[in-house]
Amino acid sequence: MLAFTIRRAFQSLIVLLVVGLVAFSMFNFVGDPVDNMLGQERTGADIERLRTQLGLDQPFPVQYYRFLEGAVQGNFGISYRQGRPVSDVISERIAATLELAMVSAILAIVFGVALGVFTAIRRNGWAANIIMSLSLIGVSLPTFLIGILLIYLFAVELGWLPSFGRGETVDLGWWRTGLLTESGRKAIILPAITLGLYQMTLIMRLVRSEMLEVLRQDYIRFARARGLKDRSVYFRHALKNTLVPVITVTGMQLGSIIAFAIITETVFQWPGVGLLFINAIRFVDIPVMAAYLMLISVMFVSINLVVDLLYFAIDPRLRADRSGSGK
Amino acid sequence: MRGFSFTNTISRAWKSDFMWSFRRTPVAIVSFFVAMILILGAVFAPLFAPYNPFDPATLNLMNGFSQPMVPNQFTGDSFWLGADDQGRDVFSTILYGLRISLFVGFAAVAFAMVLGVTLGLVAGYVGGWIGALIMRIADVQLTFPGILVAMLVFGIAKGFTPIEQRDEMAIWVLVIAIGLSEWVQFARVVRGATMVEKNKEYVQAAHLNGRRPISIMVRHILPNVLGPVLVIATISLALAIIAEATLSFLGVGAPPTQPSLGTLIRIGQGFMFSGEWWILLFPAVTLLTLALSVNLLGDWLRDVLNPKLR
Amino acid sequence: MKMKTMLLATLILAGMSTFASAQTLRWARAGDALTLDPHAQNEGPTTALIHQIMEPLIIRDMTGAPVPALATEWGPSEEDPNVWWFKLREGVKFHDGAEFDSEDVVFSFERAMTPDSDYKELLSSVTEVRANGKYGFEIVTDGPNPIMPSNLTNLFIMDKDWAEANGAVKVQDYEGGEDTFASRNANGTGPYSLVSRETDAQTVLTINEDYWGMDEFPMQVKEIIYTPIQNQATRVAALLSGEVDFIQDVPVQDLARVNDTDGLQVITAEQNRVIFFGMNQGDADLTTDNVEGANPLADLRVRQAINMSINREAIQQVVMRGQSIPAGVIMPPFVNGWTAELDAVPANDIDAAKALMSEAGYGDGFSIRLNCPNDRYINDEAICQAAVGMLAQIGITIQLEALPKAQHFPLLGNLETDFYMLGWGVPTYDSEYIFNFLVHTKGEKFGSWNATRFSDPELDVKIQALASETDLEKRNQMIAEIWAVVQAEQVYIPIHHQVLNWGMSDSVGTIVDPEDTPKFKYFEFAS
Amino acid sequence: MNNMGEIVLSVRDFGVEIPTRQGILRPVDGLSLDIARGKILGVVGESGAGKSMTGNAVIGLLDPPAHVAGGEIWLNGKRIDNLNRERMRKIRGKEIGMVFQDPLTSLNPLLPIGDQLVETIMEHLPVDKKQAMEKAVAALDEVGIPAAAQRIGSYPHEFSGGMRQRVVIALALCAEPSLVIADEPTTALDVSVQAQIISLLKRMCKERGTAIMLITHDMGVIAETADEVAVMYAGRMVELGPVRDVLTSPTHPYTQGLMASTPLAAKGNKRLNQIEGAMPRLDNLPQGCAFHPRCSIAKDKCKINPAPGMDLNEGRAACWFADGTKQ
Repeated sequence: MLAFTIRRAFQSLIVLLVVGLVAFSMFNFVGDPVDNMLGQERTGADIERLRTQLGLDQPFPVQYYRFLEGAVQGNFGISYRQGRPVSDVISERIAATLELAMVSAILAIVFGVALGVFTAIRRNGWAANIIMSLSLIGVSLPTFLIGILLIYLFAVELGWLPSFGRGETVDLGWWRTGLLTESGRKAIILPAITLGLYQMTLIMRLVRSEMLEVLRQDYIRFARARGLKDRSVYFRHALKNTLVPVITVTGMQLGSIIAFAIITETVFQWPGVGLLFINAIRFVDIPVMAAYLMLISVMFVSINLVVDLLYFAIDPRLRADRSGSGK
Repeated sequence: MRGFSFTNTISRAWKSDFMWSFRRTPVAIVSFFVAMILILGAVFAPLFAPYNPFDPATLNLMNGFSQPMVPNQFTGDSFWLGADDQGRDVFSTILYGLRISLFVGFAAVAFAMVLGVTLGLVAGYVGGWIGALIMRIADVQLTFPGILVAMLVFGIAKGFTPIEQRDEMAIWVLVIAIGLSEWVQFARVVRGATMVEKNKEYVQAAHLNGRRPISIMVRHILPNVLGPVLVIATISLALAIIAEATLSFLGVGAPPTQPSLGTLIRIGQGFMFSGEWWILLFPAVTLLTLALSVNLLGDWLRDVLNPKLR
Repeated sequence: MKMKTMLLATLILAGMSTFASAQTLRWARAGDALTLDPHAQNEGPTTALIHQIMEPLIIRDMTGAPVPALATEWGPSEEDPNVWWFKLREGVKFHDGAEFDSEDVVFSFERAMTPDSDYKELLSSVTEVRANGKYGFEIVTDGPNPIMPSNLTNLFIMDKDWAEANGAVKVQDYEGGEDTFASRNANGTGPYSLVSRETDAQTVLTINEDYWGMDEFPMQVKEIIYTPIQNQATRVAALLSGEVDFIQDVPVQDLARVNDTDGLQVITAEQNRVIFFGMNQGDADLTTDNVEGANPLADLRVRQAINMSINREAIQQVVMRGQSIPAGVIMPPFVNGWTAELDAVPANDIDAAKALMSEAGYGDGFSIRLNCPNDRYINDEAICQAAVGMLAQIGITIQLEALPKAQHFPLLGNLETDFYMLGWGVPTYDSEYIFNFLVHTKGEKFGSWNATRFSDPELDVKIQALASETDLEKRNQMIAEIWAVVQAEQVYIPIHHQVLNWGMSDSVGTIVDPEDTPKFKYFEFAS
Repeated sequence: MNNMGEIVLSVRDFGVEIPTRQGILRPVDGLSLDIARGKILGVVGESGAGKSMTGNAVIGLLDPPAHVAGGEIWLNGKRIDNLNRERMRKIRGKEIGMVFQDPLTSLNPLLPIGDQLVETIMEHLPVDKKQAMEKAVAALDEVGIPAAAQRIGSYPHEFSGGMRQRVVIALALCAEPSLVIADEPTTALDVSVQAQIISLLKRMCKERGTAIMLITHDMGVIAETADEVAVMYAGRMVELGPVRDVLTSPTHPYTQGLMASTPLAAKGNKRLNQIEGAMPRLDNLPQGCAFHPRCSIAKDKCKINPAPGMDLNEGRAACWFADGTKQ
């Protein structure tokens, strides 16, 4: 298991380097930061001077090397837009995104699994059919539109929930949370639904099909033949076996949640790293973009690693193999 | 004789389990016909559309924001579904926009399918370090969300395309970007099926008969994976259409002079509070209908073909 | 329906009552200030926020008229025409309690003249700044500069000791690798002081009880909560649902809805910004057109035909929903040099335009790329789209490339576009500013935003002479002559003057600032 | 009790239907049988003959759309074919145990075997967790798992195939049911292990007086184990009788063919015969007696009239010409 972890970590490192390279090469094409940084009254000489200052006159591999060099030391440079260290800017924002992602993920997982189990058990019932059809509407509309419709309905027409922002936040020192205040909790509802709806649908459909598959297995028949209660058959026996593939996909969906947060954060003016990234693109804030993409990659890679380790926790058969040849 | 055998084939197909299930499933029938109507409407848009919204010379800005079925107060023109902010007929724009959305969707799925099936076959049949490498790349791809892949591809392609070709490029970049984020599904299923089929006697026999691996893969293995591939393709099509819309919202989609459904929705959402509901509603309903019918078809296909999809 | 309105009304009433008691103004606009360093960025949202916290010597009030701020009197020196003198306000304190005097002014000016400052161009003629006693200040220029005070209305004064204590002597630049204190903290003399700030999320200001103008201005807003909301729909939703009290940048299509909503109002005013197209008329051949070996835009008749083909009224009515003023010159009406004749809207005459095209040898038309920003001006992309249709009618096929401003503006700077949209505001309220940047031949110091390749050496001489011409009448004459050439040569295709729209709760009383810079000390609340 | 022993299971004129697009199939039709306390009834037949369907029907685990169509099932004097779901569930495991063919898939791979035993015991017996655990260890001990107390926390994959089947048997018997349905309990096992499992079943049955319905296609197993045997063909029982009688002097032509094709040790010197043709598919049953196309003694009557029903008290076989008694 240790060898496995090390190998995965090494692979992850290569992934990170490649992602970094691709991401960095993209920045050459999103525009020129200099124009944004200088005002309407800039001269040609100003532009040249600033370009040299930022190292933008260097060839792209040199720029990338310099970025990596800094990144290794935890220095992602200074945001062109905010004039502050990128690490500060990101650490200030990351809590908002993670909080949103977590609430949406929990929504998606709880409702996704529950509805998936329900629709699998009541396979041909009318309620299950309605849920299945409705769930398709969730994946048949773009996220941004769902967000705007929710705002229109719940913020403008009904006035129940706020349309933007995080509400009041409480600073816990290292974490600025909105979950401790009522306005913060209210503010997270719409964005979390918007962000989680798609993932919820995916998880639900996956759980359903896996569950149907598992329910056909001998050990489920045997469990029934032993006279176990339905609840025990479904949740103790079937669900647990459903979870292995579900965890894989859910792990990947968590990555998507963070990526799709870009859209949700834009619609709801949620002050997280996704919004930061969109602003960075708009202002060609290269250090912020690079750091964001690296951060996201690190997150994806760690999620993957955690998912792999979760297998070990859930499936005893894998645990038994740990001393053997492994994968 | 030929004609007879042809009708015979048809009637046999009609009586097959597949068609039987189709005829027994109203949802599948309705979805199929709705999807067909939309696809045909898009393909023959120039025949059905009263206007050509992509020809700027025919536009009259004063028609902007015409209400559905109400003659415009300046020009007297009347539009079934109203006109958008540029005076384009919404109905025509939807048909033409469907064209772009469907083209992007189909092309992206085709690209993903070719790439995924090929790599899946190779990974499954050849195996070894090549197979391992392909699957590793697939893992990496899976961890990286499609939307970011698309943005990266878009950014890079922009740098490499000459400025004159950027409009045409935008569409192809969408195709490649969306295709790149979907191929893994195909590759995984095909690889799994290939590894199973590879060891079956008839494939071994063909191998011993000296058939080349490529011909074995194409003639023997490929037909066995068509079912699952078809299901994934259907679901991917719906995903691709939605992805296109989302990318257009982020401003990396189809150009506004040649709007896709996604671009239309992006434009329309700006008029949600102002009362020009038709600019948003009709394209959104069209997109919903299209994606929903394709998804429902995919669901039904999955039930019928019952491939064990992961 | 009735239910809905009632609900909405109750909601807004509830929102109003809370805000009236707290006298808090919740303010939203599309973009956030880029920094709090007063000299790092000369850009709309940035100066708008800093204006609440810091003050210049001279400020424009909400009508745009220059009025005393930290200077109480000023004028050109009678002994030396190259010197402007200022008498500073006495008894003013910074938010941290430090006293304001000429030392701070000298420090701030010198700071604003360093290479990293974004204000150095406005002070390019300044050779020396000096204190004249504790409350006197003088600016020495390299020649007589009649419009110097107009350049100072956004030039904020910092506390020298505070800057020195906090390592903020240098203007924020992007090199060092260290955070600058001044970009996140501010110590000014202004009516409001900074409570907290999270970029792009929320900035909170509270009233400065020691403000020198407590009795002079209404000062009814006690607290300001400023939230940038980028997404148009979300921003409008926030106002409609009563979550904010005041928004700038109301999308034109939503004005009616906001105005019709109980408890909300929209006020509008002409903005100091004109929108226009530029054309590459200098190069022998173009790269983005389909004409080989010639530049159709170099032909005056083609430029005139384009000018005639643009239906400015239609753009105003449909694209802008009436929220624009069709323009005939690339100069806002506030600007010295503007006349109604210059700004007369060109006739929209397709037949005449077609005739001109034939005459120029382009009867069959040609195709060309039009570059447009899509996130800079009001409905910028839609205007360009409308122009595509209009130009199609005289045979010009446009490939429209609408890009975010970060990609659009470099095209102008690098001369990579032949046909482009640009908008221009004139903070000095004088034509010279326009000529310097847009008409003068593109070079190191002048013409940096002139991507038309238009170059007239004679005119350049005249433009440069404006800076030191002290005879105002003669100077105005020269301005008129330059405009005559610009108009005759059809250097630009003016479209319209932008109109500013502020949406707000009924209880807020203000007028619209023509520079889109609300100064909350002037705001009043209806009781 | 009377000398025949009390009847545990009694099935009368029982049928199962499956509606399909080709019409209604009857995989089990007109079945009647009895099993007495402590007795083993073997049910034999080719695959598809309806053996497993019968077992599933008795324990109430038919997979939809298959459903009971007519007839009665009595267990210990109570009619059970018309019970509701919940009451049927309480009978499963408690009064009827079941052993499936494949021990590899019958056990939930993600739960320790102890947990699976405990949940079954606690479901049916009024014991607390500790007592259930003791009972579980005892059950494992009884089926011959060495060091049962230590292995109670092991996962299924940590046992060999034969050991797993012992666990399965322990599970089936742990609530002391009066009837066990063993559906091909040895088919998936190594030949060397088969005998052990069979003798285990037999021993448990004798000790507790449990009745067993032993479903198999293996005549050898029947010969060794069963007291009585029922032969099924195309959903119908064709012959029923004491094992010795049926094996030595089968009366139904199908049974005769079956015997002739089975290498029973007792008849080792005989040449093996085959029955020509194959069992018809359920959707394509011939008119008359289902066996007539393959029957060597079939007459015209057999092609028109279905075979006669079996009178449990009189004849053994469902054939117009069996023993010449029913001309």
